[in-house]
Amino acid sequence: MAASNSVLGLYDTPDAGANAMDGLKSAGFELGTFDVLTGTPYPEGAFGEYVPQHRLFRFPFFGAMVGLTLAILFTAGTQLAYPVVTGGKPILAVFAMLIIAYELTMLGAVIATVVGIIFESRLPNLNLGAYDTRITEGYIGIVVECEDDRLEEARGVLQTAGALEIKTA
Amino acid sequence: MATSSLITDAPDDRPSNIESTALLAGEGRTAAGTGLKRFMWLLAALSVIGFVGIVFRFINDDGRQDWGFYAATLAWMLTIFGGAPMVAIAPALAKADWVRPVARIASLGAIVTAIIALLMIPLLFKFPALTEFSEVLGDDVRRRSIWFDSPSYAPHFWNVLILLTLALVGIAMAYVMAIPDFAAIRDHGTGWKQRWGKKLARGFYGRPQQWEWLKMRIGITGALYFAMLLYTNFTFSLDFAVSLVPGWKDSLFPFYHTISTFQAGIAFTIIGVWAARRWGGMNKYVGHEEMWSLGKFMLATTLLWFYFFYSSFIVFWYGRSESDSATIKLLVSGPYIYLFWAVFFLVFIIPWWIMIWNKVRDSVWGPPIAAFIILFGLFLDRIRIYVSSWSAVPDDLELATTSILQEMPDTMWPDVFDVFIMVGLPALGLLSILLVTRLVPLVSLWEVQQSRLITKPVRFLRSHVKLVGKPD
Amino acid sequence: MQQRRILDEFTINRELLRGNLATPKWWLPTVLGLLVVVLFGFTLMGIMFNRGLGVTGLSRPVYWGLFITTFVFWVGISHAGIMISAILRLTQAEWRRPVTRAAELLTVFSLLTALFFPLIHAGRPWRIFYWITPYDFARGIFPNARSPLVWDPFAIGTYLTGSTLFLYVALLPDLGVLRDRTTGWKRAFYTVASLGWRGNPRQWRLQTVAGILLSALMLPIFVSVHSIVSWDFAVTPAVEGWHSTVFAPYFVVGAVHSGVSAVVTMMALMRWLWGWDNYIRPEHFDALARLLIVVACAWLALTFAELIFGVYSLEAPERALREMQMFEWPWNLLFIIFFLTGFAIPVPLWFFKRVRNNIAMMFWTSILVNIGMWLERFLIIVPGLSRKQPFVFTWDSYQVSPLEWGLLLWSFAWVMMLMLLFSKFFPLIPLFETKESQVFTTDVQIGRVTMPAVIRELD
Amino acid sequence: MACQAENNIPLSTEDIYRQKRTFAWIRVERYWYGDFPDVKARFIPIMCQHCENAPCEPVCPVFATYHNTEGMNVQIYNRCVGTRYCGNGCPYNVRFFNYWEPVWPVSLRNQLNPDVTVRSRGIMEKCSFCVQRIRRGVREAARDGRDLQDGDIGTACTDACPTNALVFGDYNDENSRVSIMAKDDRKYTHLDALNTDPNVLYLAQVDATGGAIGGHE
Repeated sequence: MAASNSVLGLYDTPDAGANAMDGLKSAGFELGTFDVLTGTPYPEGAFGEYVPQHRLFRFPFFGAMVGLTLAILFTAGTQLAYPVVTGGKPILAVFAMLIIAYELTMLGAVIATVVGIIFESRLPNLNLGAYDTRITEGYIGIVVECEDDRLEEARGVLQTAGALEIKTA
Repeated sequence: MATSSLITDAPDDRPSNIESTALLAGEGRTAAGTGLKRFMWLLAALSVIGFVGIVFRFINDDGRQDWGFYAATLAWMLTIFGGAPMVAIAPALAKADWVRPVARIASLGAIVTAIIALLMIPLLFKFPALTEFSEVLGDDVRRRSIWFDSPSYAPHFWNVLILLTLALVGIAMAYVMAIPDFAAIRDHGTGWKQRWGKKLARGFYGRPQQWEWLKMRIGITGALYFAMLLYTNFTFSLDFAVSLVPGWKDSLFPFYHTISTFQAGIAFTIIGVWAARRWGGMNKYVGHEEMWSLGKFMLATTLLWFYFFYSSFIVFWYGRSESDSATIKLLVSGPYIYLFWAVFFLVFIIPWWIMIWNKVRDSVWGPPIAAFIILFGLFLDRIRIYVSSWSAVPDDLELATTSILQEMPDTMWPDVFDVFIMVGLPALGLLSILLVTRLVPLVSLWEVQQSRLITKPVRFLRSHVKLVGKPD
Repeated sequence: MQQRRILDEFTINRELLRGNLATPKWWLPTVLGLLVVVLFGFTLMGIMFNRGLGVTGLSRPVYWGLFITTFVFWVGISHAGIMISAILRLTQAEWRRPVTRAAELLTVFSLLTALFFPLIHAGRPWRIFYWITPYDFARGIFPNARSPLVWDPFAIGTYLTGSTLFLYVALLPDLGVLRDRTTGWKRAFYTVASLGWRGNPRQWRLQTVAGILLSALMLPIFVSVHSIVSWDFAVTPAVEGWHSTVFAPYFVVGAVHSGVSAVVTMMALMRWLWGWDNYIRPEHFDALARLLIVVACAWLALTFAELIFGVYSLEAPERALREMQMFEWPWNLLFIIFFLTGFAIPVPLWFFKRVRNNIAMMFWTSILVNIGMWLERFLIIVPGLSRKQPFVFTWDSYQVSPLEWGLLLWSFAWVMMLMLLFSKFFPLIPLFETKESQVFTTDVQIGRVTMPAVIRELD
Repeated sequence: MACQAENNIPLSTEDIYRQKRTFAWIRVERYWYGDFPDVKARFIPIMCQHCENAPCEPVCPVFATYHNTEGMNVQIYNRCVGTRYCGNGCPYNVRFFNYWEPVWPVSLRNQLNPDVTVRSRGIMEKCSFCVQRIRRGVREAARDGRDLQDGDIGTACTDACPTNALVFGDYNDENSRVSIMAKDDRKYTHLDALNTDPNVLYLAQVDATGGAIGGHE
């Protein structure tokens, strides 16, 4: 969610980062407009950041349904379309079909989940906005998105929290 | 950067050691006394009825098939109470912290195993010898069993022995796990409890080497119990079910049996936790976390039940040789078809549908419901297996020695004595556990206190987390 | 267990990206050497397709031989990946972290290899589409959904797709790191590949949830795959040794046995080749060995059940089969080797802490296990076929031809080559997991003792 | 051998034999009964049993072998992809795989039966009850406008057999020779424990000593 006008402050310790977050909160930036970029997953809310909700768990169910339908079409459908007797087994050999149905259901669920993950983490989005490569080296980046008029204010807050560097994009 | 620099202390609202000691070791637990007493008298009455049932079973029985329900009941009890102690061990191997409080409830199941072993003895009078056919077909003709050329008393004698060993190991484990609590009772209890605590604590004063000794013993007995349980299930299921049916050749069955043992054990523990909260006043010690973790395991075993069942079923259904078809007909599609569907829904479909929901697993009421359903379903499952195989009495001996089940037995229905037995024996088991819990605290005191020691709520920067120590 | 190193992210990047940002000097020669073997293998395949399956040692009634054995073997190996990363993720085992990606990789690549064998086994790969694609190429017929050989493609296809996606999702953050460390076309490539990863809480949160959810989804698949492979054999009552209900769990547990051993082999190699001593530590081998002990014992129990039920039925053909399998030359030799290498030698060794923590020992024992497990599959498939039913007239045996051995060799070279190629472009040890463990583990002071502690989020 | 000639079966030359890949759509198995001195040689001809519940059929991924309306187990060569699973499934070992491209010496080229496909390599084949003869019989019957009678159709083996030890016919026809024979209580089928329900029946031989002896049973 890197908007065109975002400002990034770079900090070398998590503490400083957390302080900056506090500063932004007290400066009246509403949650969700500022975000913390880290090279490591930290415990949830470690920076007192806004923890977004996600609907990931819906995706697998949807995918499973699709997969199951496909499976039933393939197994039951084709078997009925070409009723060829083999080895005195029933044309609709349910217990054999179950296996294929199961596999396709799981496949659908997995694919849907992965799509869900990518969608829910708002990817792909190649425009990084304000970013610094040192973030993946352990530095903490605090990025604020706001209207241009508050840009200066945000910059000030980040500065006072002891940012090593401040970037705008 | 070092994480420790980011961690700050946080308020701790868990019960203090003094508090827990007072509740668990002291008189606190008998608060819910009278109701419990009444319940136990009821159980006692039921057990008496059970024995009446056994006696009458002996008086009027015509042949092996009448003992199917007795065998099924024993198998069911073994499934539950034999499996429960596994819960105390298995996650301990994975160093899971949550298991500590429930370990006691689980390990108590072992006590009943001894009773099962004794209850087996009347059954053995009806159990056919390996040389069942010898009079007719000559001495070299033996019933198919895993005791190939061993003496004819092999299954009778050795199965009781195996069960007794299992009970012994289990009780030893439960006892070792309880020693520190006995010490606590000795120091904080009163009256008869205090005397017993003194006897059983065996001079345990919590010296480091005593703790070392304790850990080692727990490890050894635990591993032994696991091995014994596998072995017991193997022989028990083969001798009292598979080998009684000529055509039944199912190498997966012992493991199917074992899996439902784990399933039942977990279910039993969950119910135990629920009861401890409901009547034992243990709300502070056991709750969401235990339910949640146990629930996950129960879901896993539920899926495994279906996996194991289907694995053998598809092989029979597809292979469809004569013995395969006969086996399917006897156990699934034949005289017990309705029972089978009941089992299928009670053991798999319904619990599965209940337990996949994270919210339900995280609640204190969801898992117990599923657990009750599963236990009942497994009871029907044992009936399906044992009653059918005990009713498959060969009439044509020539063919009985070959690998084909000749004619389908009819559906067996329990008569009143069977009902007595089916109600009485489990009641006896439950009663024995409750009697023990008069003395032994339902929740393992020292484990609770240790877990309080090595885990503590802390703050990581701005977030609230839990710090869990990993002792070797 | 006090082997944890305190490392900052900078060092972690530098050390773990050794293979990617710079090229070790042994890398190119090794890859080229493997390439030669691989090309040789493809030539052999060419010869076989050209002249017909006669060039193999297969006969009547032994219609399935080394190819199917190797297929089962590689599918087995592939079970390591999900086993490790899924189960250990769900149980939140801290020591999983450096292992996961290598394991998942092994899954993907060994599956890719396994896929080859049924195809070349059929002898005319250009006709295979009729088999594995659910579409009738105007030949008036669909594949037969009743055939276990149609279940296989579905199972393996699902497993392959699933584990590849799993691998990719877990790769995203590291691709982000690589993007920030590289320049030019590489940077462009990683930028696209990482889908613009920034590392904000939302993305990290989903990364974690994804790990757990995908694991939960992959586990049932993982179990089903090898079960279905085993049913190829178990559902045919005509072959005495095959028609056994225990096969599904037996194969799965066996697969985990061989797969986890393969992971051990691979971790040892990684530690030696890239010098990742800070990340792949003896404690990891120790933990894997403990896991292996449990798996191996379960596997032994299932083997025991399979054998005892072989004799249980006391029927002549089954007896003859078992006799051949265990007591007739050369099968008795194979059987002894199988038992020694598969269980009797490694497992007792693993009981010693010194062995568990000795990487060289673990390396060799894990290789032993895989020799044993390959032989296990061979001993299940071939004797069963050569001692089929009471028609002793058609009992016959099977000589593996050099060409088949060549293709077996090819499969190993192929997997290793794919691995090395991957290691050039992507990190073999997940960077972010390593960093995460740096954040989430610490020491806690209790009285006078300090013990390692992990941070758990409250749910 | 009549069968070989009729069905263009590849020659089982010496080195084919050494490779254990001989073709014999119908084979005569020999067994020794009794102990010395009164040893008796018994034999049974074994061809595809055309099972009702054929284990070879359901395992084929591409329907290359299936059950036709006449109750015969037929093999469709151009569907076969060569998984050889059916060969494993068959308990009678009467399915044969073309490991090589079949070759015939020039002298035999003209002998090949034009009614029968020559199977290329990589294909499973087996006794087809001389399906081409059956078709021809049906055609001729239709041409002469008469119903098909018992004995009109004979497979190569039945026609060649001098002692009529092998009989071919239609079970649906109540009073065909096979139906009558099938009622004989000497009738047995092979490996019936596998429940394959073959369409090839055997009559146990009753020898001088009076004991009925059949195949391996």
